[in-house]
Amino acid sequence: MKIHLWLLFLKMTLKILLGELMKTIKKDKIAKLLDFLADKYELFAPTSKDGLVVSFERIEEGKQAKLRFYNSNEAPKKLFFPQSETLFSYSKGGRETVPEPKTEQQRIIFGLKPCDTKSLSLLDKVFDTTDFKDPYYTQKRGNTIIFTLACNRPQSSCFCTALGLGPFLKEGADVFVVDLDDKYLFEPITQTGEDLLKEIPGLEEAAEKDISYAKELAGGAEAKITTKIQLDSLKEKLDEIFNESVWDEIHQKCLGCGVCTYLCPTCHCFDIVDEQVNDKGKRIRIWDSCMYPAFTLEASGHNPKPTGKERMRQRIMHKFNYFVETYDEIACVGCGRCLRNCPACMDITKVIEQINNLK
Amino acid sequence: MDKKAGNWEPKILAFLCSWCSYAGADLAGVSRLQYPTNIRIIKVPCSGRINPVFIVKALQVGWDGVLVSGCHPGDCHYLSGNYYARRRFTILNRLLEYAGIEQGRVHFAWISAGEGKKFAKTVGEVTEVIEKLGPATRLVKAELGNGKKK
Amino acid sequence: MKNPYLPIPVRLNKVTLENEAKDLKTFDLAFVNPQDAKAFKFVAGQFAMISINGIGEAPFGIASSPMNGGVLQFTVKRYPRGVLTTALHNLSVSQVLGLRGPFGNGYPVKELESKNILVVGGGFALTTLRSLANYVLHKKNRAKFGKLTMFVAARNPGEMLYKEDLEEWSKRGDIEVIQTIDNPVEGWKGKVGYAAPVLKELAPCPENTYAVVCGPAIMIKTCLFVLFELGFPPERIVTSMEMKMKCGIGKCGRCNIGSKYVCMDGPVFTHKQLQELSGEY
Amino acid sequence: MMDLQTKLREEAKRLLEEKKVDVVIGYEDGSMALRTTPCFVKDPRDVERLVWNALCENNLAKYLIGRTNKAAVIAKGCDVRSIVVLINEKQLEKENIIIIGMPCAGIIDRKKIYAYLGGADVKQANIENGIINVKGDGFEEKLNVHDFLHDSCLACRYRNPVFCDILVGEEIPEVEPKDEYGKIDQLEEKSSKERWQYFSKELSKCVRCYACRQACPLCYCKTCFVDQSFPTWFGKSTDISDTFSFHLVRALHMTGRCVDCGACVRACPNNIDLRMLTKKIEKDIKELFDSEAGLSIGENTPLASFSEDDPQDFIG
Repeated sequence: MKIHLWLLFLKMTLKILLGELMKTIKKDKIAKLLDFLADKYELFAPTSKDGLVVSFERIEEGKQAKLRFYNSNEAPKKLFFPQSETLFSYSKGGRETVPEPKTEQQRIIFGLKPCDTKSLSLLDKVFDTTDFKDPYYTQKRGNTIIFTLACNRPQSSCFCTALGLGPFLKEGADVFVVDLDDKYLFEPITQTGEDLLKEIPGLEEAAEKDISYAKELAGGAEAKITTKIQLDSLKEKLDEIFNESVWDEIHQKCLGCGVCTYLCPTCHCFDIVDEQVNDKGKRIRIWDSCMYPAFTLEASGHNPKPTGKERMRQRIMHKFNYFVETYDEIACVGCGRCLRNCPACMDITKVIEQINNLK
Repeated sequence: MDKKAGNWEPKILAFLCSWCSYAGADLAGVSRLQYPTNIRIIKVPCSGRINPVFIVKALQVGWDGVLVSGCHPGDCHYLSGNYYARRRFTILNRLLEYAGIEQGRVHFAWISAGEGKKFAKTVGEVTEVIEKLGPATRLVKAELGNGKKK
Repeated sequence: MKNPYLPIPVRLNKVTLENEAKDLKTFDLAFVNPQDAKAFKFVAGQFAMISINGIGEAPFGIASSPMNGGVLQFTVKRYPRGVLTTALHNLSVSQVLGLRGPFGNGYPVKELESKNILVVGGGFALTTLRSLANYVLHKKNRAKFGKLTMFVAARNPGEMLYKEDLEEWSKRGDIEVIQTIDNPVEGWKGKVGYAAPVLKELAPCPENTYAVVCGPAIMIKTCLFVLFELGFPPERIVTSMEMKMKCGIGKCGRCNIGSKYVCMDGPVFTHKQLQELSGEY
Repeated sequence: MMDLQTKLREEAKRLLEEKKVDVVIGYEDGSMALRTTPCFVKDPRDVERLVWNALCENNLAKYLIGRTNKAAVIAKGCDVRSIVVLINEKQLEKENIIIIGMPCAGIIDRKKIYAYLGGADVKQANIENGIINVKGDGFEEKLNVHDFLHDSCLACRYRNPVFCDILVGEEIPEVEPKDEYGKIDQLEEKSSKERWQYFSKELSKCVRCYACRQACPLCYCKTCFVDQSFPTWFGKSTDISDTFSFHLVRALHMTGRCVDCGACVRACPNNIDLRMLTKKIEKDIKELFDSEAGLSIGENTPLASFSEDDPQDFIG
């Protein structure tokens, strides 16, 4: 069995090295390709109603997709972990019923950015555990093929490279797509991706110059991201400064809203509430935010995180210390959404810098 | 109540001040005045007690109409409760209409303890208006399970 | 795949009023389906989410012994602002509600074997301690453990929980029960005084002994101080934590103390572990 | 503007040096182009951090609530009005704050610039003499600041602080806003159903992050009605009926108090035009009770007062 896997791995690597599996398609044919996918799969792609705010939505036709975009305003985590999701419904006196998955049909998300693709592997660590597997998340996750679209034009607020990730990171993708100006380059990353590419009609073999151009674009994109974060010993530093007064300063401009956590692709905290109208009810889970006072408020009135200071500390610690302690990775992918949308223009990279600079 | 079926009857929630309007309703009762049975009453100490959130909530959970009633201006048991309430209702009434809640879902009336007849007449009129409007749909929380989700 | 969010149906069999203030009740919950009863295996110190449809869920420590099959007991204090505790207190016998669990780590019973156990409990935090005591006292288990001492503190006799258990325990020779109340009351046979000074006076021997402490924050704090003085090392002082929870399975992200989730890594921690954590509880 | 900035820094420095205040709350450059961020200066040597320009959008009155030390706050015309409301509602003590009033000709709505540029990423921006120069990959544009002001600024009647301890610079002429209630009047013309559809569509963008509430200086309730659990007034999900109800009631709570500073709209990550609700109430309050919020200390809010001959034609 092991040898078999090794051989497979070797074969894949060789094929990729040889560029044999890489495909391209002319830009004017991409809508057709998406039509083909939308026909066989439940297809999600970046769309925009007003031409400015981009959001990942279900599309029926390829032309609905807006593939030249910076990134979606809301993180695509909502496709796996919706803002509100019914856990079960019930009627008075009756038993609970769990909603059936909306469709058995496989889903494809086309155009996920590398940072958001990476965020899914972080969410997996929380939801796809051996002891208590989350059925709602894992069902959708297992049912979805991901086409990651390389990020040729990182924004000034992006900082994925500062976290050791990058605008051309392939981790988590089934197929990695690069925009080559006049065409798209497709690189299968997983077996699923490879098989799927074989199905798609109209793909051409990638030429040597396509592959080298993609490499050039990758270099250019990486160079655009200039934010640096000192990650060495950050975790230890955070351990040391837990009780320091610096948190009083850090939190003071925070307004205590949930923008950063709701738009964050890695924030996974949720609340479970019951909603009932007359005899019918349901238990739903909804996104929650550690920035809200009610997040940890107990019925007795006691709150272990009573002020903005503790709550801000929780958010930073969770991402850069607790998550690292538990799962060995930082729970931030550098997408910059919190930074772009914070009403007080709070910059998480500056917060980390401030912490790192503490004596 | 099946709203689609032809035998739909409006459900109307009334907030009545305990000193005047509730007593007015009582008088209507002891005077054996006829008025529609679509109304359910919540007694409140004063019209000034009625938080606008009560009315929004009533519409949200599916009442087809709301009637709010208190003492006539100048007659408030607490001297000025209804004056304050009147300003609040003015703004609420305008805002609800502006936001697209049909005119006629929410009614206001001054009814004194002696106005049993007025109470019966008001309930009759309110019921008629709401019957004409039909079942409430706007702002109503959708049937659970097939929710009007985002 | 088992859905960890789906409650197991249980029936409310019995409600026992525990105190004079009438805000503490013990609820006996029996599994509706026999296979659920069989599958529900737990360790003293673990907790479960009690679920009432239309109201919600909240975590409670299991107060009955793991040796009592089929019926679980929970002692719950009603808080005026507690939506679920209020609804629970208003339920009537034979109503069906839900349960999710067991969750958490429970007391380190394997480690406690062959050791002496000093249980220090105050107020209504006695719940899982009672589960532990009754587990140890079970005839199949008693021989595995050393001396068992129950030190129980309450504001006044009326607030003393589990009066039947206390009476039964005091009749047995294999458990020492010491009770204390804050102020003298006529007819009271136990000790009088706050938990810490009385504990100090008793001066239990730390040798080969684990102290299991649970109670109001101030009582834990003062008793810990006494225990340290007496020579109990922090790794042999065990306590059970509480925190607001929603999922109980380490996902909803709110019950952490530092990097540890109370629902998964706790609720039982040694004092040594807590010293290393943030102290945010 | 530079001139005002220098004066502002001088004032801040003096206040800190003379120990009149413990902190000066102002603005400094944000880490993104087109943004400033609130800043808290405690040391007179740090006053150089303070900036004043057409990007100083936050309403800093929010940071005064519950403060235990003495603070000076930089406040535009609208910000001052919200401070006045806070003083009148006994949330602030006038003696504990020093208002550094700034005459303000309007604040840039960066989202209007993004829209104009077709969503391009602005990497650099600087303002000089009413012209903003924006740069990004492959573009550079000079734009007139006045073409990209917030809607709330376009409707502003109080560009100068109605009240302050220190006025930085000279008062600027007030201007009569053009078509102040234009969008509201237009909506009022529409049918009930169209209005319903308009708000349903707008409010369906809400993600319940409560940025509007948190940014609003007048939303200071210890527990917001929507967070109450006993009773729970409205659901917490993004069900349109819940979000609609939340925004309706929040707007009602703003009755006669909202100073139209626009903080809620700016905070919203999904660009919901919440002013369509609050401004409507403001319009009604003005028309019905001849009242405007936050103009003088000691005034009563319209809902905390009454007149015996208030209109009541809608009451049967």
